[in-house]
Amino acid sequence: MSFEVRPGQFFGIIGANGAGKTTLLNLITGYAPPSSGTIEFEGEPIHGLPPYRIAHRGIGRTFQITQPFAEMSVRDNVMTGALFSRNGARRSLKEARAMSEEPLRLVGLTDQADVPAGALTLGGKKKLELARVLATEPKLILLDEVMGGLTWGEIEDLMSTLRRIHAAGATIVMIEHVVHVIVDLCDHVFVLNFGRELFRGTPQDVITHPEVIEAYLGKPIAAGADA
Amino acid sequence: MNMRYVSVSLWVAGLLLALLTPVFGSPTMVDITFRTCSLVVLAVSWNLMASAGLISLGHSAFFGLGGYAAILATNSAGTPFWLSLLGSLVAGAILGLGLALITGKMRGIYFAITTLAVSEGLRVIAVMLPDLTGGAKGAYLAPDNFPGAFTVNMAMGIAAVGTCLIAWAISRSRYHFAFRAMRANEGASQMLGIYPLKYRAAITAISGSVASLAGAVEVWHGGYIDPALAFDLHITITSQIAPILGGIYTLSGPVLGAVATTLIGDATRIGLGHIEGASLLVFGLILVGCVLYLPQGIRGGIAQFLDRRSKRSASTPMPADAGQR
Amino acid sequence: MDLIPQAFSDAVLLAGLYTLMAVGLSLGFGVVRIINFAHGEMIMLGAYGAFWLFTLFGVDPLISLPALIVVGYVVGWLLFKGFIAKVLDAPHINQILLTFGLGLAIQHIAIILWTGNARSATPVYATSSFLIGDVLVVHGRLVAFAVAVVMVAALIAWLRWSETGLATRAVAENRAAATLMGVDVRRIYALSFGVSCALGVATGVVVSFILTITPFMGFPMLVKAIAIVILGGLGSIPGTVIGALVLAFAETFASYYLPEGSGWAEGIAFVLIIGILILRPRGILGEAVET
Amino acid sequence: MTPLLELSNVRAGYGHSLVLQDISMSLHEGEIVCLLGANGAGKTTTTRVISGLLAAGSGEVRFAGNNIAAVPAHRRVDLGICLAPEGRQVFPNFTVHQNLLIGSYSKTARQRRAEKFEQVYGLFPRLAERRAQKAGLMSGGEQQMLAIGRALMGCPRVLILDEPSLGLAPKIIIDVYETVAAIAKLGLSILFVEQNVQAALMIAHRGYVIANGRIAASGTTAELQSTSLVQEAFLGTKTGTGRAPPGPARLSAH
Amino acid sequence: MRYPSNLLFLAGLAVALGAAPASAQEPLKIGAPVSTSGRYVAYGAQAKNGIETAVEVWKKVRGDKVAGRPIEVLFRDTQSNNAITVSLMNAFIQTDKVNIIIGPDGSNVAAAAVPPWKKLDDRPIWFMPGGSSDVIEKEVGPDPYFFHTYAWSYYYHENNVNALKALGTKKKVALLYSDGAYGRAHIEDARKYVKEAGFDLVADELVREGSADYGPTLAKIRVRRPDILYVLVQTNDAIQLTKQIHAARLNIPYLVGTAQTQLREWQEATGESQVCWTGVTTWVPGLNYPADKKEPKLFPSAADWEKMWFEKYKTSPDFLEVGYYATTILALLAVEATQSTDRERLKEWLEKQDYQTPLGDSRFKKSRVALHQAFGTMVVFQRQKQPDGSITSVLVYPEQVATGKLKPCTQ
Repeated sequence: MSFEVRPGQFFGIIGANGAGKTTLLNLITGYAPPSSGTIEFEGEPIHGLPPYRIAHRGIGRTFQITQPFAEMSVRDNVMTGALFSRNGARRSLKEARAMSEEPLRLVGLTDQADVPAGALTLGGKKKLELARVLATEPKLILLDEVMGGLTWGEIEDLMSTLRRIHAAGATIVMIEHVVHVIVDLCDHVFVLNFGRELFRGTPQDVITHPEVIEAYLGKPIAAGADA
Repeated sequence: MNMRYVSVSLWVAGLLLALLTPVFGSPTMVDITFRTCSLVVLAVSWNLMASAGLISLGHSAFFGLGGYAAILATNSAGTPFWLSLLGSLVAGAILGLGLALITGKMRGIYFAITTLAVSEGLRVIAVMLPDLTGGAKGAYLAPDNFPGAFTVNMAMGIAAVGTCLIAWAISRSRYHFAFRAMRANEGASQMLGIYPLKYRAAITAISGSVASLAGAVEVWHGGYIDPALAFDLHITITSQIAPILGGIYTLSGPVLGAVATTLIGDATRIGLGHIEGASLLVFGLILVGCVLYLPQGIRGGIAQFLDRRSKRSASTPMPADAGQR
Repeated sequence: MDLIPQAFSDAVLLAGLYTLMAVGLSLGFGVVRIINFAHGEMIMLGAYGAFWLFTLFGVDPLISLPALIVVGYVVGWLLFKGFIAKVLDAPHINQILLTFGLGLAIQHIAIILWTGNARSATPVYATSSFLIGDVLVVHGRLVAFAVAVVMVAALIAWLRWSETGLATRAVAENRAAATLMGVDVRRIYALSFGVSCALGVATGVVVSFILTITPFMGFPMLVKAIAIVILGGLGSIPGTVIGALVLAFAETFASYYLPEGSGWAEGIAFVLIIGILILRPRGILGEAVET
Repeated sequence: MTPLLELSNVRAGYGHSLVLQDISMSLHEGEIVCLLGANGAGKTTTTRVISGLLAAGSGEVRFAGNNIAAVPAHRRVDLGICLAPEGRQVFPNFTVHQNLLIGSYSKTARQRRAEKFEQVYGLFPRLAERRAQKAGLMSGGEQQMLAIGRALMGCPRVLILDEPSLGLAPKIIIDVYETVAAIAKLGLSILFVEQNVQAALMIAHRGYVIANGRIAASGTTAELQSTSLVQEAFLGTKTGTGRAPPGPARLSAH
Repeated sequence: MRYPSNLLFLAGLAVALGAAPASAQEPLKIGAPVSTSGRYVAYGAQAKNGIETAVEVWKKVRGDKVAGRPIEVLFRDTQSNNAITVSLMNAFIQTDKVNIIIGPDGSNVAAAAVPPWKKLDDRPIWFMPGGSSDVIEKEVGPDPYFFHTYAWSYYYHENNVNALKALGTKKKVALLYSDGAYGRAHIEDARKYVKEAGFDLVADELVREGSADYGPTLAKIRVRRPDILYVLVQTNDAIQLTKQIHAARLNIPYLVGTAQTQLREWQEATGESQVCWTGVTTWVPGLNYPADKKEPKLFPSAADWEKMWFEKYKTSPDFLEVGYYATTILALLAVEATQSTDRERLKEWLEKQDYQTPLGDSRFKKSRVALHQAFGTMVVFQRQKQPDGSITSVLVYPEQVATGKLKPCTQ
C-alpha cells in the first residue's frame, strides 16, 4: 500500500473494522515495524525509528482506546506533551504550563484542568488526548477514531475544534468510523479494506462510490441464504 | 483549608528532628531517629522507582552494595568517612544504571523478579569471595579515622533530609511528569517524546545511589557487615512496607510510613520480645491489616477522613455520575 | 569414575522436587494472578504436619500425605476467603505485601507452637539407597520424585479432563469468556488457591524426611520456586516443569564440574533468570498468560 | 405477551465514561433481532450488560419477566442467556471438543450435554472433523463457528452473537450466516450485533440501530431496508452542522 | 584504657559505703540480647532458658536479691538482625545503663554486637556464651571487660584432631564445609590442625548453606576414598547432610562432626543416620564433673544439674543452656562477692575465681587474642549404638573423661 499526505491536508482514512487502519498508524508511529517498504516524513525515512524519536520529528497521535495518564491532572497530562516534545527539553515547567493553556482552551477542557484525567468522561478523555498531542506542537497529527463513543453534541464540538486546529496550519490524518465527520472535515479520503487500498478521492466521491458503500454496509448475501 | 500550612510545618518539624536529634537527643532518641532516617532514605528511594512504574523487590541489592563499597574502600584504601559515602553513592548509581540497561523494557512482575535476582546474585558473590568481602562470617569496619558516633548519626540525618529534598526537587521538575507518564502508560508516553530508557536509567541511578548511601552509613554505624543481612529480603520488604503504609507515590507517604514502621517495629519488639516469635507475628498481622483496611496508606486514610468530615459539614450533593459503577 | 550418569540422575530427581515446589505457585499465579509470598509457609506447614504425625503417632509421611493435602486445601481456601479475596483488585504490590505479611505471621505462629528447633522426619527410606551400575539412588529422593510425578500428573490430568479443572483453565485463559460459560470465577479462584496451597503442603510432606524442617524453611524455597516459575513463564504448568529441569540441571552440573560450584550454583540460577528474561521477557513458555 | 428479554432505559459505562446513554429494546420468543450500529456506538456494551459482564448503572434488564440485575453473569448462563462474545474469545489452548465441553458447564446444560454435542457437531461438521485440534490454531471462520457452537452448548433460550462476521472474508461470512439461520430454525431467540447491515437484514426479523449509546432507529427488516435511516446512521450522509442529535426514530409500532 | 576519674571515684565511694541503702534499692540490671524471633530463634530460646533457670536457682538458694539488690533481667529481642542488635547494645549501655550484658546468641548477631559495645567508654562487663567465630575474637582484641564463656572455633579443631591422632596420621581426610558463617569461621583452623597433625588432606569441598542436594559434593568425595570425613556446617544443614551422607553409603570409617552432634535437635532429626558420628563440645550429657565445693547448690555435679534441668523442661539440656546458666550464676556470684557493679572490681574478681561448674572449670584464661576465656574445655564423643538399640554419646577424648573408644563405622 502506498499513499502520501501533503502539508496542510486534512486527510481521512476510512474502512470497516479490521481493515488495518490502526495497524497503519502503528506503523507510522513506530509501535510496529513494517515488514517491508518505507515510510518517509519530510523526505527522510522514519520507519524503524522508535516512537519517541518519531514524536521528536513532529508527528503526534491519539489512540483509539484512550490512554490518558489517569492519576495525573488534565493540565499535567497536557504539560507532559509540552515538556518532552521536539523543543521541550529547553522548556521550564512555567513555560510548559503556559503552553498548555491554549490546547486546553481549544478542546474546551480549561474548566476541568485540575481534575484527574481518569475522572473524565470518554469524550473528555478524547479531547484530552487531542490537547496533549497539540501541546507537542506537531507538524502532523494522526487521529485514531477520536469520535468513537462520543455523543452527537460532543462530536459537533470536536469537529469545530479540529477545524480550528486545521485552520491554524496543522496537517491532520484522521481515521474515523463516523463517516459524516470525514465527509465534513476532510479534503482527501482514503478507503481501506482488508489491508488494501479500496478507493481514494474526495469525500463526495467516496460516499457515492458503490464499492465503498458495499464495504461499509456489506454485500448482499446471495448464495444460498435463506431467511 | 490550612492543610498546606499543617503539612509544611510537619515537614519542617521532621527536618529539624532529623538534624537536631544527634545534637540534643537522648541516646534512645538518637537511636530511633537513626533507624527512622535510614528507613526514610530506603522508603523514599523505593518510592522514587515505584513512581516511575518500577516495582523493586531487590532494594537490598543497593543497600548491601553500599555497605560493602564503604567497608572495602575504608579497609583496603583507608578512605575517610565522607569519601567512602561518596564511593557508595557512585556504586549504587552504577548498579542502578546497569539494572535499567539489563531490564530494558521489562515491566511489572518481571522487573521486580529481576531486581530480586540481582540482589540474590550479589549475596552469592559476597558469600563466595571471602578474601574480598569476608564471606559469610562477615567483616568489621576498621577505620583509622572513625569520625565519631555523632558524625555518623548526623550523616544519616543529612542523608534522609537530602533524599527527601531530591524527591521534592524531582516532584517539581519535568522528570516528575515523565515518571508519572511512564507509570501510567509507558507506550503512550513515548508518543509524547519521552524516551523511557533515559528516564528509567535516571531514576534507578538516583534511587540506587541513595539506597546505597543508607547501606554505607549503616556500616559506619554498626561497624560490621555480612552477606545474609546486607542483602536481606527484609530490607527490601521494609523499604516497601513503609511507602505503602504511608501512601505510595506521594512525597510525605514514605516518610510517614517509615516513622510508623519503625515505631510499630520497636513497640512489638520491646513489648513482646520475651515471647518467642511474638514480635514478628504481630508485625505480620499489622501489615496484613494495613493492606486490607488502609489500601491508600496512612496519608490516604487521613485524606479520606478529612474528606468525609468536610463532606458531612458541607453536605455536597452527590456527583451526577453517581449512578455508574 | 565417570560422574555424568550420577549427575544426570541427581539432576532429574532434584528437578522432580523443584517442579512440585513451584507448580502450586504457578497454578496460583496462572489462575488468581497473585504471586503468593506465603507459599513457602505452606511448604513449611506441610513439613511440620508430616513430621508431627510421624513423630507422635508413627504415621508414615506417605500415608499422611492425602490427609494433609486436604488440610492444605482447606487452609488455602480459608486464606483466600479471609484475605486474598479482598485484594483481588488491588495493585500487585499490595497483594505481594499482604501475602508476605501472612507468611510472616504463619512463620511466627509456627515458632510459638513448635519452637525454632530444627527437625526432620526419619522413615527408613529417607536414608536408604540402591545402586544401578555406578549410579547411587537414594530411596527418599526417589520417593519424593515419585510423589512429585504423581502429583503433577494428577494436577495436569485434573486440569485436562475434569469438569472443574477445565473450568479452572478456562478462567486462567480468559476470565470473561469463562464467566460466559457459566463458570463462577470467584469459586474457581478459591478452589485453585486451595489446590495451590495443597500442592505446597504436599511439597512440605515430601521434604519432611529429606530436608531440615524449621519455621524458616519456606522462604528460600519460595525464592527458588519463583525463580522456576519465572524461568518457565508465569502460569504455564509445562513451563514450570521446564524451568525446574533447567534450574536443577544448571545447579547440579555446576556443583559437579565447577570449582566451588556448589556455592556458585545459586548465583548461576539467578544469572540464568536474568539472562532468560532479557532474551525472552516472559519466560521460556510465557506466551499463554499475559500479566 | 411479555418479551423474553427486555431492556428499559439502560445506562451503563466503564469508570467515568457512560457508553450506553439510554437503551430500551426487546426480544420475543423465537425472534431474530439484529443490533446495528457503527463502531463504538455501544453494541458490544449492550451485549455485556445483557450477559452480566457489565452491571447496568440504571434501568432494568428483564428476562422472562424477571429483573435480573442482581443475577451474576455466571448464573445468567443457567437461565439460558448465552453469548458468543466479540472477537470469538475461544480458549486457544483448549481443543475444539474441550471448548464445547466447557460451553456446557452450567448445571442445566450439563444434563443435556450428549444431546447438545450431537446437535452442535451436526450443525458444524467442520468442528466434528477437528474436534481434537487446538482452537488457537484454527482459522478465523472456524473459530467463529466454535464460538457459536460453544454458546449453543449452554442450552440458550437467548443466543447472543456479537459481530460474528468480524474480520472474516465475505465467503466465510456467508457460511456463518447460513448457520445462524439454521440455528434459528431450532426455535431459539437470537440477538446479534452487526456492522454488516446487508448481511444482518437478510436473516433478522427485526432490527435496532444504535448510535452513540442510544437507539437511533428500530423496525422490521423490511422497514429498515426501505429507509435511508440505517445508511444515515452509519454514513451520516444527511449531515448538517448545528443539527440537533437525532432522537430515536420509530418507524412502526408492532 | 582511659576511665573517667569521677567514675573511679564513685566506685570507690560505693565500696567505702558498702551496701549503701540508696543503691540497695537499685536493681542489678542484666542486659540479655536474645534472638526470640528470626532465624536464630532456637538459640534465643535456649539462651533465655539458661538465664531464667540461673536466676531461679539463685533465688531459691540465696534469696531474691544479689548484693542487697533485686535482680532485673532485660530480655530484648535481636530479631536475629544486625542493625537491631547494634541498637540494642547502644540502648543497654546508654539508656538502660545495665550493669552486665550476657549474650547475644547467633554468631552473626554476636559479631554485630562487638563494635557498638567497644565504641562506648562506659561499657559494662560483657559475657558472651554464644559466638565462636574467630573474627569476633580478633575484633574484640585484648579487651579487659570481655569474657568469652564458650569455646572459640579453633578449640574445636585442636581437640577434634587430637582425638583423631589416636587413629594414626596415615589417614586420608576429606573436609566438607558450608559457605555459611559457621563453615567459613571454622574451615581455616580445621585445615591448619589437620595438616599440622600430618593427615593427608584428600578433599576440601564447599557446600551451599541450605542446599537441597549435597549429592554432587558427596559424589566428588566418594571418589577420593577418604578415611575420615570432617564436616563443618551449622545445625540445620547438618541434619539434612547427615541423612544424605548415610544414604550415599560412602563407606568412610570415621565421620567427624563438630558442635551439632551434641544437640538433641540433630540427634532427634537424624535417627539412625547419627550412628558413628563424633562431635566435639563443651557439654555432653553424662559428664562426670563433680559438684563445686564452695557453691554445691549453685553448681551441683553435672549429673545432678542435668537431672534438675530434665525435671523442669522434660528434655536434656543443650550446651547453650548450660553455658548461659553457668555464665549467669558466675555473674551473680561476682556481684555478690564484690558487693559492687563496678566493672574494675568485677573484672578483678572474675579473673581470680575458680569454680567447678556443670560445664567444667570456670577459670578465665587467655586465648589467642582475647584476655578472658572460660568453659572452653572440650570433649570429643561418638554416637554409638548400644546392644539394647539405643544410641548414646560415648566420650572418647580426652582420656581422663573417656568412657569408651573411637570405633570405625560399619555400614
